[in-house]
Amino acid sequence: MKTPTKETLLEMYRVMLLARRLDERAWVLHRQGKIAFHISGIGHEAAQVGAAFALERGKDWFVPYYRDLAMLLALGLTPLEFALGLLGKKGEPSSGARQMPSHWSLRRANVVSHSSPVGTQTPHASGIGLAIKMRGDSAVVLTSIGEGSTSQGEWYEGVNWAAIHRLPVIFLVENNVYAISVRQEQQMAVATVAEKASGLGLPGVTVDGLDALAVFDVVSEAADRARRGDGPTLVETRVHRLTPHSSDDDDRSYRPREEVEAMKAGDPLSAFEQRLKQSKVLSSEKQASLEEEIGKTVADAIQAAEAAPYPEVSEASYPVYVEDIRRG
Amino acid sequence: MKTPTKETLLEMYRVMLLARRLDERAWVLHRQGKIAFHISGIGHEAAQVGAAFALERGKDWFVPYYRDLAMLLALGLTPLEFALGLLGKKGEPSSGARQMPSHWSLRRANVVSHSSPVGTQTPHASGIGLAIKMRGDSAVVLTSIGEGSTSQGEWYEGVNWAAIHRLPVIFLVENNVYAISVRQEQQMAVATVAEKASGLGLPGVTVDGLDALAVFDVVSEAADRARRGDGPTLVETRVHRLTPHSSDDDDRSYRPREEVEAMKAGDPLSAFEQRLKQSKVLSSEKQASLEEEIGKTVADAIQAAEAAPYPEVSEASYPVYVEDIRRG
Amino acid sequence: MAEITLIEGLRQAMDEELARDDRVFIVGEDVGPRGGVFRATQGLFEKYGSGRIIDSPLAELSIIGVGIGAALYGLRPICEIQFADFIHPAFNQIVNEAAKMCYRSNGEWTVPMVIRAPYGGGIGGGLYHSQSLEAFFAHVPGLKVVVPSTPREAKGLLKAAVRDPNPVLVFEPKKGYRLIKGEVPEGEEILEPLGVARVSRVGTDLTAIAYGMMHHYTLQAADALAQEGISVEVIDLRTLLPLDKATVLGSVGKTGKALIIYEDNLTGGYGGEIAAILADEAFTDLDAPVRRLGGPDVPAMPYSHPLQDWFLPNPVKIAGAMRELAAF
Amino acid sequence: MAEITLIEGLRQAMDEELARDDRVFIVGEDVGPRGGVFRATQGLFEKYGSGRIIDSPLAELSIIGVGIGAALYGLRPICEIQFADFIHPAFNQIVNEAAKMCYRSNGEWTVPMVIRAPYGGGIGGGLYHSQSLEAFFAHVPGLKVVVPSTPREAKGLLKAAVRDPNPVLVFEPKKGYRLIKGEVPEGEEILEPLGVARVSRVGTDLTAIAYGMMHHYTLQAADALAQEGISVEVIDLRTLLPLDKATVLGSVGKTGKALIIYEDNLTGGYGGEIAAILADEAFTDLDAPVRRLGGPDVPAMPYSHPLQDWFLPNPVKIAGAMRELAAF
Ligand SMILES: Cc1ncc(C[n+]2csc(CCOP(=O)(O)OP(=O)(O)O)c2C)c(N)n1
Ligand SMILES: Cc1ncc(C[n+]2csc(CCOP(=O)(O)OP(=O)(O)O)c2C)c(N)n1
Ligand SMILES: [Mg+2]
Ligand SMILES: [Mg+2]
Repeated sequence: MKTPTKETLLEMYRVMLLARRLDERAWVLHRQGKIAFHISGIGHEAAQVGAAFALERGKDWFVPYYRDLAMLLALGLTPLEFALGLLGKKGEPSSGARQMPSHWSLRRANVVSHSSPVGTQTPHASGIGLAIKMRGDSAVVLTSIGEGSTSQGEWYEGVNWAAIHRLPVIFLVENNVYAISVRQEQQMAVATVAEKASGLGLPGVTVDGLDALAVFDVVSEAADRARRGDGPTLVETRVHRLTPHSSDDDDRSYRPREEVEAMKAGDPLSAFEQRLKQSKVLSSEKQASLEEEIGKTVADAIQAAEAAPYPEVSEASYPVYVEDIRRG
Repeated sequence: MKTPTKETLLEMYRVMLLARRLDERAWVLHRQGKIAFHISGIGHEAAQVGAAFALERGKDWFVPYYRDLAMLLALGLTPLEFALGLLGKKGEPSSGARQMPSHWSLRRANVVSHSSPVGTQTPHASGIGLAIKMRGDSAVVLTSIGEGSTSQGEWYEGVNWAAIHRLPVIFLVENNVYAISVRQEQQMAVATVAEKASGLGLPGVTVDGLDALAVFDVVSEAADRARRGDGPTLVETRVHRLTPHSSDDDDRSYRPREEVEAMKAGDPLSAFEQRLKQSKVLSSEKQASLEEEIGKTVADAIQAAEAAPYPEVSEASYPVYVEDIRRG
Repeated sequence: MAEITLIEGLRQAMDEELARDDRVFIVGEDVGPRGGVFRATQGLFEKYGSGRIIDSPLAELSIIGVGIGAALYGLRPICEIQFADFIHPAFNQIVNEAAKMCYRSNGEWTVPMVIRAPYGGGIGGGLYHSQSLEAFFAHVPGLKVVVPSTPREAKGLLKAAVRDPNPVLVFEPKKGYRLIKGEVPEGEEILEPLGVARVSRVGTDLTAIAYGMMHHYTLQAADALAQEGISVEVIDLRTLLPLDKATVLGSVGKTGKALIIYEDNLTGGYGGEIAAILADEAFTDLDAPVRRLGGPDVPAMPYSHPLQDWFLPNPVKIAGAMRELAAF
Repeated sequence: MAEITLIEGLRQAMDEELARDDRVFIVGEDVGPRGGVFRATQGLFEKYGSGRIIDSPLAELSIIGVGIGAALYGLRPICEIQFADFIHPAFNQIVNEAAKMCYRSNGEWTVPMVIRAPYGGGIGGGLYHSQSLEAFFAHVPGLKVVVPSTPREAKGLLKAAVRDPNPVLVFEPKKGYRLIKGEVPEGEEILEPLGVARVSRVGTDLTAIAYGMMHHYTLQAADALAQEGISVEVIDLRTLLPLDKATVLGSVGKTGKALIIYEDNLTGGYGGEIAAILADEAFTDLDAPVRRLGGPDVPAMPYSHPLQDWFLPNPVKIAGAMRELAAF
């Protein structure tokens, strides 16, 4: 069972901090009327970074969902690339600005394109797992989803495939208890999403998603199991959605402010920061310099993206078919 | 906990025997080239009759599937009505001969029309359960399905609704281990369908579906739970499909003859007959007279159906909309 | 007379029907305390309670499937699909179940239900929050398909849909939710008949046929052409299935020229059926080719706004097509 | 040259492609030891093993969703949907996922997959084993839709579909599986290009456009009319999306009259798009109304054979429509 080195711990922290600052900046841009839409990962960063670092980045495959900014940054998405997506600018790597922001795809990092309809990605991950098994490769595939979306038949059918064929898939559930305004109790009659695994015949684990290292351990174990040929694992991370669902949402109508304030007390970023400081991995100086460096990175990325052109209108007509693909 | 009277036991046996003889006759008609299609319930009769008799026929609701001939007979479908369906003749009550045989519907007995796509009926049952609860009625609804069809997202989503809202629904699974040629191990990674209940948050029970009284007891209990307002139950009955999937199937390509022969040893009809004889509920004389009476009933029904006209071609054009409904 | 928005017309329709008939209830994602993501059900949860305004699990097929079950029992569900783009998981329940129930049961079982789905582009929704899907469903006998374009029609058509005994799919032009305002008399009951188109502008040189947002753009284009001395008759179809053929044929019989405008992909779009009807039944009246102005044949509307603008028909593009046709 | 059936052409195509490319595999219900319910994959399980001929769970959306995932990884799945009537649960995966993947990822991710679906009536299948669904999918940019009508085309088009880098949906006229026989050269490689229609009978008085079984009936009707001195040109479309417009326009430009024959419901059927194209682009060539002969607008094909016969176009009905059009 591997444990992250000091360097890895610092890198995990850096990615979480970068994700947080980029995300906060996106909210500001929205308030300024510079972007039309943002969907936030604030509160989910520890789960995403813990999971990503537990896998072999560059080799393993990922089928994420819209909250996974921190995961994508861990996989190599650059701040500029994210910013281009926010603004719908040319060169945005996931879709050439065809999709809404945070609809991820990054071929160079084995990150598969996902759509908006929730749950559709789950069978894709099982299909990738089936292909890995058929080819005798040693990669694993991780797919993430919110707890509400596990109500979809697509999720059930996708997980069932992996369980039957013991495919190398990790089903990561980021459970923030809300699906927009609908609470978990209205989505399922079980107390934890992990319990759903027992009905599908695969191991299910619930882990504190505010604790990056706890998630790192559980996902490392799931990856080992998958590589051993022992099949898939359902990993439920309990996280907090510290923002409204998206920039289109106003959550005051359905959740009390006190609840949100209480959650903020358990902010996964500061928790990880405290922990690294206590274990002397992170000094206050280092932390300050990281903040500064990241502040600059974010500012530069936004500036460059604002300066970037929109796609030419001519780009909109392709590629409908593979025959129409144009590079560059 | 109610126990069936002597009369009820005899009636259960009569319905099982009637179902068996009608079913056998349908296979003969197919061999004779008189009908184009038959799908059989032979081996499932005990589960269906045990379940139907455990409910309040006339008051409770049913959303069955194509193997449920014995259940439908228990609910009041007449042999002639079944025969008219087999031959696609006018007056067939489930669809006016629009649907294939064994696509049940019997409004007068609260039996809802189902289609061929498997799994579609499950959410309907939950919707009926929701309506019963909204209206404060005391009926329960039972829906049946094969084990293979529980792989459908429609089944999962439908059961999930009933579990969340604690609806008065009984999900009866007739598990014969095959979905046409595909065995249970290729459908699910759990050993019993009942285990799926644990992932959905409702009670799940597995019962010997070859034992009508065992099924009667389990379904009675489930009905009590539903009427008490304590929600749905998943009841898995282990049954045998003693025939090919349908008259279009030849099961020799995928299951050994020995397996089928072994199953026939455990024929639920003879098992029930033995039991009633041992408990002196059924005498050999009574059994013989029942056989004779039913033999005649079946012969008359087929004869009448063969003599019956086809629907007029003019009937085919309606009712597309409620406005087009014509009575008689 | 109060001036209200299109979405307020919808909200009033639901409020009035909920008050009129206690069998009417609303089910969908976030329709409860959140009042719907577009606020179409704002205030109804507070007024009618959780028993009649039901936040569903995040699972479209079960929203429809459960609605069908409730309708079979005799209730009058109004099912909200949050965006039309997410109706696909329910395709089986709508097309194979709701639409075919009346016919397949020879009128014994019917499905009085309404499905509401916000559709259409121009809101920065990208591929999965901009779709127009009417062509799929206007091809399904047994369904009725309605597209209101004004607040009065939104209110009157939705109220009529709730009272209609058949499954009615209401596609709501979401770009017009707050953009389109109009006078709606208070106090009196507003009911608009299904299946009746409306000549919204009288003209002599050509007939322009549209619905939803495109109807408003078409009126603007017609105004522009009036300046040039070209007189355009505009038809707002209002109901796509069943189509009001008489109004369409009557107008084209008068003008001899027809342009059909829709924002869905051109190929296989709903306008094709109208053009086909004209090519057959109005052939001798036609003085010019039947023209269609639709969206381009790319998979869906791209996000980046220059690309979105490229996709969408607008008054300028429509005026251009009218000019060309008038000059033929 | 051996004379083979249409389904044998399909079987040979899969056998050859499985042998040629080890990335090709087959997944579907009962495709393994059972060899498919129509025996299209007969013998392939024995030859290629359970690793490449995979019996899926009874869950269509996951057959397609898992296929998509495998295709994203680089494999070449051939997904069998047992009857086209059961493709609806996979509508979301086909329309929102497979068809949009290339465009939405700006060509970074592609889905080289084949979906085979037996379609059409005349086999006593009733509402849910007789459907024609091409209109739904020929409206979806990003998909290719193929309908072979002869053994040679079945083989050549399916082999080309397997090699095509896009998602290709092959609707197989199941009534013709064993009915339609034809010479197919052995030894040489049979490949038929996608997107190319075929003039199967040269004529001068009118153009009849069809595909699948209707193409054969149309040829029979054309023979009958030849006796009466009416010369009909017949086009077998073979690929519905993309449509070979040049061949259609060329023929109608010559004859001046067009009849389109399809067995799907008339309203919103695929023939409407062809009529619309002719009404625009061939307007000046047309000497008569563009006529369509389709199935009636009832939800689906009824079972009882007089009702089924009423639904289906046949050589007599087609000849009647040709006569009427020729006389215009
Ligand atoms: C099929 C489908 N239905 C509805 C939506 C609209 N929608 C977007 S996100 C969301 C809630 C998702 O909740 P959850 O799965 O818990 O993920 P979270 O956003 O909480 O991370 C909904 C209803 C959608 N995108 N897709
Ligand atoms: C959605 C759908 N897919 C495929 C079929 C074809 N089909 C009919 S019955 C059947 C097997 C059903 O097996 P199971 O659910 O175990 O029920 P059983 O027939 O064994 O009682 C299949 C695949 C169908 N009817 N519907
Ligand atoms: Mg959530
Ligand atoms: Mg079975």
